[in-house]
Amino acid sequence: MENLNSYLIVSAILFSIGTIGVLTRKNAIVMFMCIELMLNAVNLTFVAFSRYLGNLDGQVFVFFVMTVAAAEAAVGLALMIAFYNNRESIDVDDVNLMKW
Amino acid sequence: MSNLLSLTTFLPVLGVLLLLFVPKDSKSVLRGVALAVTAVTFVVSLPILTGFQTNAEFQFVENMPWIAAGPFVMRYNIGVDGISLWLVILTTFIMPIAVLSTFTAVEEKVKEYMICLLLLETGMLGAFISLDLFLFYIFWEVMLIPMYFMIGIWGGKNRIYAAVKFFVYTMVGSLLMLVALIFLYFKGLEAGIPDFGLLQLFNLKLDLSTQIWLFMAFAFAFAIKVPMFPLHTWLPDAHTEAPTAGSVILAAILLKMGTYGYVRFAMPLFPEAAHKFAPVIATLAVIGIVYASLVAMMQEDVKKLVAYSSVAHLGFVMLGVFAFNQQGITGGMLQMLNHGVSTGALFLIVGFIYERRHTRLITDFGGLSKQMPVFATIFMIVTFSSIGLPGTNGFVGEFLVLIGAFESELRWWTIVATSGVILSAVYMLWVFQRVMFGELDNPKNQKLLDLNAREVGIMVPLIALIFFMGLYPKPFIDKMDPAIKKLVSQVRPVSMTAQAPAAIPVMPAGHPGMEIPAAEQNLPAGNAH
Amino acid sequence: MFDNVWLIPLFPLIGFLINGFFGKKIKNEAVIGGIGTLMIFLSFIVSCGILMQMIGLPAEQRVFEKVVFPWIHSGNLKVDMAFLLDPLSCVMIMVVTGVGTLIHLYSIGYMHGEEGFYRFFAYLNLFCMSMLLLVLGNNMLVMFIGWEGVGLCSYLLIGYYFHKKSAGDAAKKAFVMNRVGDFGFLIGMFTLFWWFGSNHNIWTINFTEIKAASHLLPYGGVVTVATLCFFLGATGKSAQLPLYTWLPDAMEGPTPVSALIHAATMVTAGVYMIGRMSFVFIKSPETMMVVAVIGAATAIFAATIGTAQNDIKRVLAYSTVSQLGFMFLAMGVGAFTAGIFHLMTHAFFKACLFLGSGSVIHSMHHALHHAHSHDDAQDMRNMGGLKSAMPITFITFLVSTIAIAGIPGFSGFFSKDEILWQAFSNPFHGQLNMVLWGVGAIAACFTAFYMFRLVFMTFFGECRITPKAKGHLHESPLVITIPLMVLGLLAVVGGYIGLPKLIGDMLGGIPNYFEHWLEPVFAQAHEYSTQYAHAGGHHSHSLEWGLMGLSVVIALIGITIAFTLYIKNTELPGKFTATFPALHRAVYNKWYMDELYDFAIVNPCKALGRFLWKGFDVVVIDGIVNGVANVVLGFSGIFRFIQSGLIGNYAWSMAFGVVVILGYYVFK
Amino acid sequence: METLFFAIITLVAVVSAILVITCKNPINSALSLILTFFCLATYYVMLDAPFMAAVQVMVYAGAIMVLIVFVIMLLNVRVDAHKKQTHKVALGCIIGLFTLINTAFLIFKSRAAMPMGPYNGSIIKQIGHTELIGKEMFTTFLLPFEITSILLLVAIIGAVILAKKKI
Repeated sequence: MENLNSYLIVSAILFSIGTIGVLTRKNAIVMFMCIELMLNAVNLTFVAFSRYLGNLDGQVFVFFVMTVAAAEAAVGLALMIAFYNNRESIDVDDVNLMKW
Repeated sequence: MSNLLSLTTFLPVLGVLLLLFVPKDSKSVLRGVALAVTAVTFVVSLPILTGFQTNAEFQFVENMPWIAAGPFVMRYNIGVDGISLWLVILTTFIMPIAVLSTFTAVEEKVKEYMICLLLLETGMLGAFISLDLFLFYIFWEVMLIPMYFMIGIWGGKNRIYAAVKFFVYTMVGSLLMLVALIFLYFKGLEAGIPDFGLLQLFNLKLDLSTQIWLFMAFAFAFAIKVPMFPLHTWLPDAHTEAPTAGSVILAAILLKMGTYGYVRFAMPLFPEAAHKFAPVIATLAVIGIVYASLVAMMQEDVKKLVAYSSVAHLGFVMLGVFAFNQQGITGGMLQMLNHGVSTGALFLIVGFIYERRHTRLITDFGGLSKQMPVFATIFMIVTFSSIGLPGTNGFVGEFLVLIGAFESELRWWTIVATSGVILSAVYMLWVFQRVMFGELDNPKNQKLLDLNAREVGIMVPLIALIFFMGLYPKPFIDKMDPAIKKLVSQVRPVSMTAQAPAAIPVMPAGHPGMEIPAAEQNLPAGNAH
Repeated sequence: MFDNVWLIPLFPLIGFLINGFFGKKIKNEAVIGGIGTLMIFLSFIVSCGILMQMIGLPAEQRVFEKVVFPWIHSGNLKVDMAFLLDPLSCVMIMVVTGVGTLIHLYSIGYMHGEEGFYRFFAYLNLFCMSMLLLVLGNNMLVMFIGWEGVGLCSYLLIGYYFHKKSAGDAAKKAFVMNRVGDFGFLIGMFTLFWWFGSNHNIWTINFTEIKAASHLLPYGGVVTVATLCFFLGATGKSAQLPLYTWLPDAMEGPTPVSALIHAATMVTAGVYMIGRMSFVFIKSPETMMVVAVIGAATAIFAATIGTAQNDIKRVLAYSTVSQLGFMFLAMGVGAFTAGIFHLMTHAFFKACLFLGSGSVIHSMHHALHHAHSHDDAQDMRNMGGLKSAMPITFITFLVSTIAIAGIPGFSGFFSKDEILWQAFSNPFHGQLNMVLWGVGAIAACFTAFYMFRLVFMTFFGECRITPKAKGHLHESPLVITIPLMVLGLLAVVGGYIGLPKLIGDMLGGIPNYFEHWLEPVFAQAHEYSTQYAHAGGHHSHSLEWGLMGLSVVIALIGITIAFTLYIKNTELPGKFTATFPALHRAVYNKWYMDELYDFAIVNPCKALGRFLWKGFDVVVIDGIVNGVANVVLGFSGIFRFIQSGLIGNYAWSMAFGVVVILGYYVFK
Repeated sequence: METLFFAIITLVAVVSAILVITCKNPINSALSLILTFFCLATYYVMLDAPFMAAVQVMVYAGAIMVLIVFVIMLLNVRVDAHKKQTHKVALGCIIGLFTLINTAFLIFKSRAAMPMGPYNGSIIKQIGHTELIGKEMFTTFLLPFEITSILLLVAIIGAVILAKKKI
């Protein structure tokens, strides 16, 4: 069995990749997927800690994260559809009405 | 009944719940329900008056746990003493009148309006009876919101500006007060006082510099509410824009919150600081009296004039309260009640003519006496009450304030303040003359109707009170006397008068009224820091 | 009887309430007027009973206090609604209720047909109540209720014809001027209360208690301050310099009001107040001097103005101011009895004069109305030769004029001469006494002149009224003439209760009843006065006779001048005004006092008020308040550009923030 | 053996994650993401959490990703036509790098004390992971669990309302 740190490092790498994706991509769906990636990276941390600390709380948290991710997916994608219907685009740079 | 106070306070909220079930369009039902609720509240509050024992203790006390969050413990701690008793009664007394006064004045959003009025009543009553600082703060803020809406929604042309000004002004002060309050709480915790209970905090001994800072924060908040010069400019705007009932409540009760705050909180909690600041506050009060009178004299809008006269009247209250002696504080308290009655009545009167003519400019009127004799009589009585003619309520309060302040160190201030007696006559009589006397030359005024039964019915209780309080103020004074005596002893730590050496009673008989033994007065002054 | 003293103010109060509430419904003038008159008459009867009882008592027991109910009790201040009966208040209630009854009766006739008849009687009753409270109060505060109450009634009655702007202005002016005086009254009261309390632990504003403790008061010092303040109150109420200008304007009210309030009763309240507190005033020589000087100055000042007025009521108003000056002169030289005596006789003859002028105006008005003429019914230039048309009015008027002019045998002579003699002989003010006497004598000469000018212009000579109206001139009804006759009689005989000792001795030892009567009231004051009065003020009888003769001569001179100018050489006054136009204009315009007040006080106050409002309130305070708001708005205007609305930017800044914060914690 | 397996899985996970953010076509990104999710499921198995792995595959790879792919196809989103902004990518990489450095430092600096709780590998295997999770979830975390159901309900309603033609 690998030690905790390896999992954490993997998690960190995935998280960073997710961050880069969110920052560099403009396609809302891709950004959304990157966020999912970040969430999953966190989930991995949770499970790893849970396993190494011998405490199941972390895994229960993962469940909640998943629920939130599911809800987010539902609402977020609905938003994108609505947005696309209005703007014919899902480029986040076109979401610019909320400015000064 | 042990929870009479809670019942009185929260009856209006029950009324709000009731109102929620009344359909929007049945306006007369809405008005009726609101009137009934306020009337019942008044009736329910009467046992508080009759059951009140004439002593210095807080009565009808209810004390139960409320919030305990981390280091903060707030309790639902309420009660009345001689000082707050009359303000509670005044509130419940004015509310039905205020509701009745808007039966025809407000036609839009009646439901929301009545809900605002009822919530306001709960807020005001709660603030008067709170014995827990935090509870007081909550009620203090609760009052603010309905009033904000009343000005902002049912107000006049410039209502948004007035409402925001009112709100922000008050908020600035109350946030400072909140900070001071929390600071005070932690000071109390250090001294072993486990909650925001006012009565325990009275015993807290603070060093002078702390007292000064805290007093300044409290005083600032209350000074805005009073309002004292130069923090008064929200008042004319708020009064002018507010609907009649709003003005009445604002003048009759809401402003009392400021002066009551001084009497109940700022002075007994920080007695030394209060003494230090007495000259400053007295100066502002006196400036307020003269300044507001002069400004009132030149107003073109009747309502604005009455608003400025409020500033002057409350200047008297502040002067009396900061005399730190029995007469002064009694006078201040009476003046608070008097101002509630007479200025409330004045705003109602302005409301009557505004409803008829939809203008408040003095120049639009003239010679109304001929067309409206009943109105003229009532207006005159209230005018003279506001001027403080002996025999009306205004005089007793003003006289006690002045004689109390004259006895204290504020002698020179009193002399200036007494000139307010002249000025008040000038501006009130001048406006009375311009509105009521002269030729009835404006054709629009020639068809004006005199007061109807409802309007007379609103004014009669107020006028009865004007004379009753003026001719026989004894019951009022008697009830508040012990509480004020206690307050005077609470705020006495610093010597008040440098003069008055050992007094030789020349007339041995019949002068039990002496309350401060001369020796005690000569405590070393101002060496607390 | 003493115990029923509270009935005295109660009756008029009942009258006020009945007429005030139901008068409009009653409508019948006879009933309304009857109720009003009856109520004050009942008070008069009670007063007579009290007077009788008091006469029956030995002098030292003539003090009685009655607490009706406790009023303001707070701390060491205890004020009761309480009444004080002593010889002084007895005199006053007799004057007030007696003259009051007559004037009420008169008003039934005079006010006949006026709109708001009930209102008039209600106010009149209210006034009587207030005045009675004023004279009966056993402490300063009850006195102050009356003091302000009469001011209120004066306001209401001056403004009775409220549709006239001048009436409204006059009413307001009267009230405000009175308020200036009240300011002084209050401060004086506070000072005494505070001084006694803090120095001797006597917390009181009760007259008898202060009197008992008055030996503690120092001479001068704080007493001067307090008494000067009180005197300010007196000048306001009694229309003395510099606060006298309201009284002439107050003639806007109906004539009975002028007679009752602005001649007989209210305006004498200041004199009464000084009498009531003589034991305090006497302790301050400075104040006494001020009182005397102001009194003398007012006497001459108002008299000069009186010589040039054409409005019959205004002449009488200035005459009142002048006579009040005499009373204050008396008070100021310590001749309290003489002052009160003059107050009483003045009440008789001046009420009679006013009512007589009312009768004239009534008749004139009637006649002019019938003739459809718009001439001023009050202007003496429109009158003349009325004596044949109105004989009763003429005779009573003439009698009173002789009384006021100071012709021996009439009441005015006794009282005025007493004042002048006291001013001359009293040893208070050293050399100043001569001046005071001189000024008083000249004022008396003026008085005789302008009063006879009034009589000559009104009743003698040829009739200047339009011939058409002349036929309608007729004597007033009985309800008007009866009070005139009673008052005229009193104006003659009223003086005999206070014969000077000199004349009394000559007539076979008739004592000065009035002086004996008031002696217990002023004994204390006289005792104090001996402590600082200059010694040696003993004057021979011959000197007194001489001065008495001199004052008669002076009066006669005044009458002669009037006779010369207005009966014999009627063109002379015109020549005179042509020769000294500036002087005449100044006197005619009341020495421009009103304009001076407007310029020096009223307008600056208005300007200041306007400046404070428009300048300070709106610009400075609201400027700061709105300025703060604008600064906040400005900053938010800059910072809102951060809100680009682009999700990318928000994500960037958030990520950047996270990295920085995390980095700080990791690498610190 | 296990280390090698871990290394291979890690390699696949990282590479597929990089593909997620680099692919021009969103569909490709989505497929890469699914691959990453599978890798994560594998990690869960290795961490003695088979139930978590199952849920990961079902919820993420199954439900959420299907939804995403469905939306991509529904909207027919084409290849990112926008010009690449290199400086932006570079900056993003720097930020990402810093995030990585930060977390790595955090990981190496911190010395987890490893207080072993009751649930070591053998107990989990003995009782069964699913049962343990179920017990925990329906006893200690019952209230949050119920609240999540409300959250999901709200999300459903919100999604339906938002996705209606007319907003």
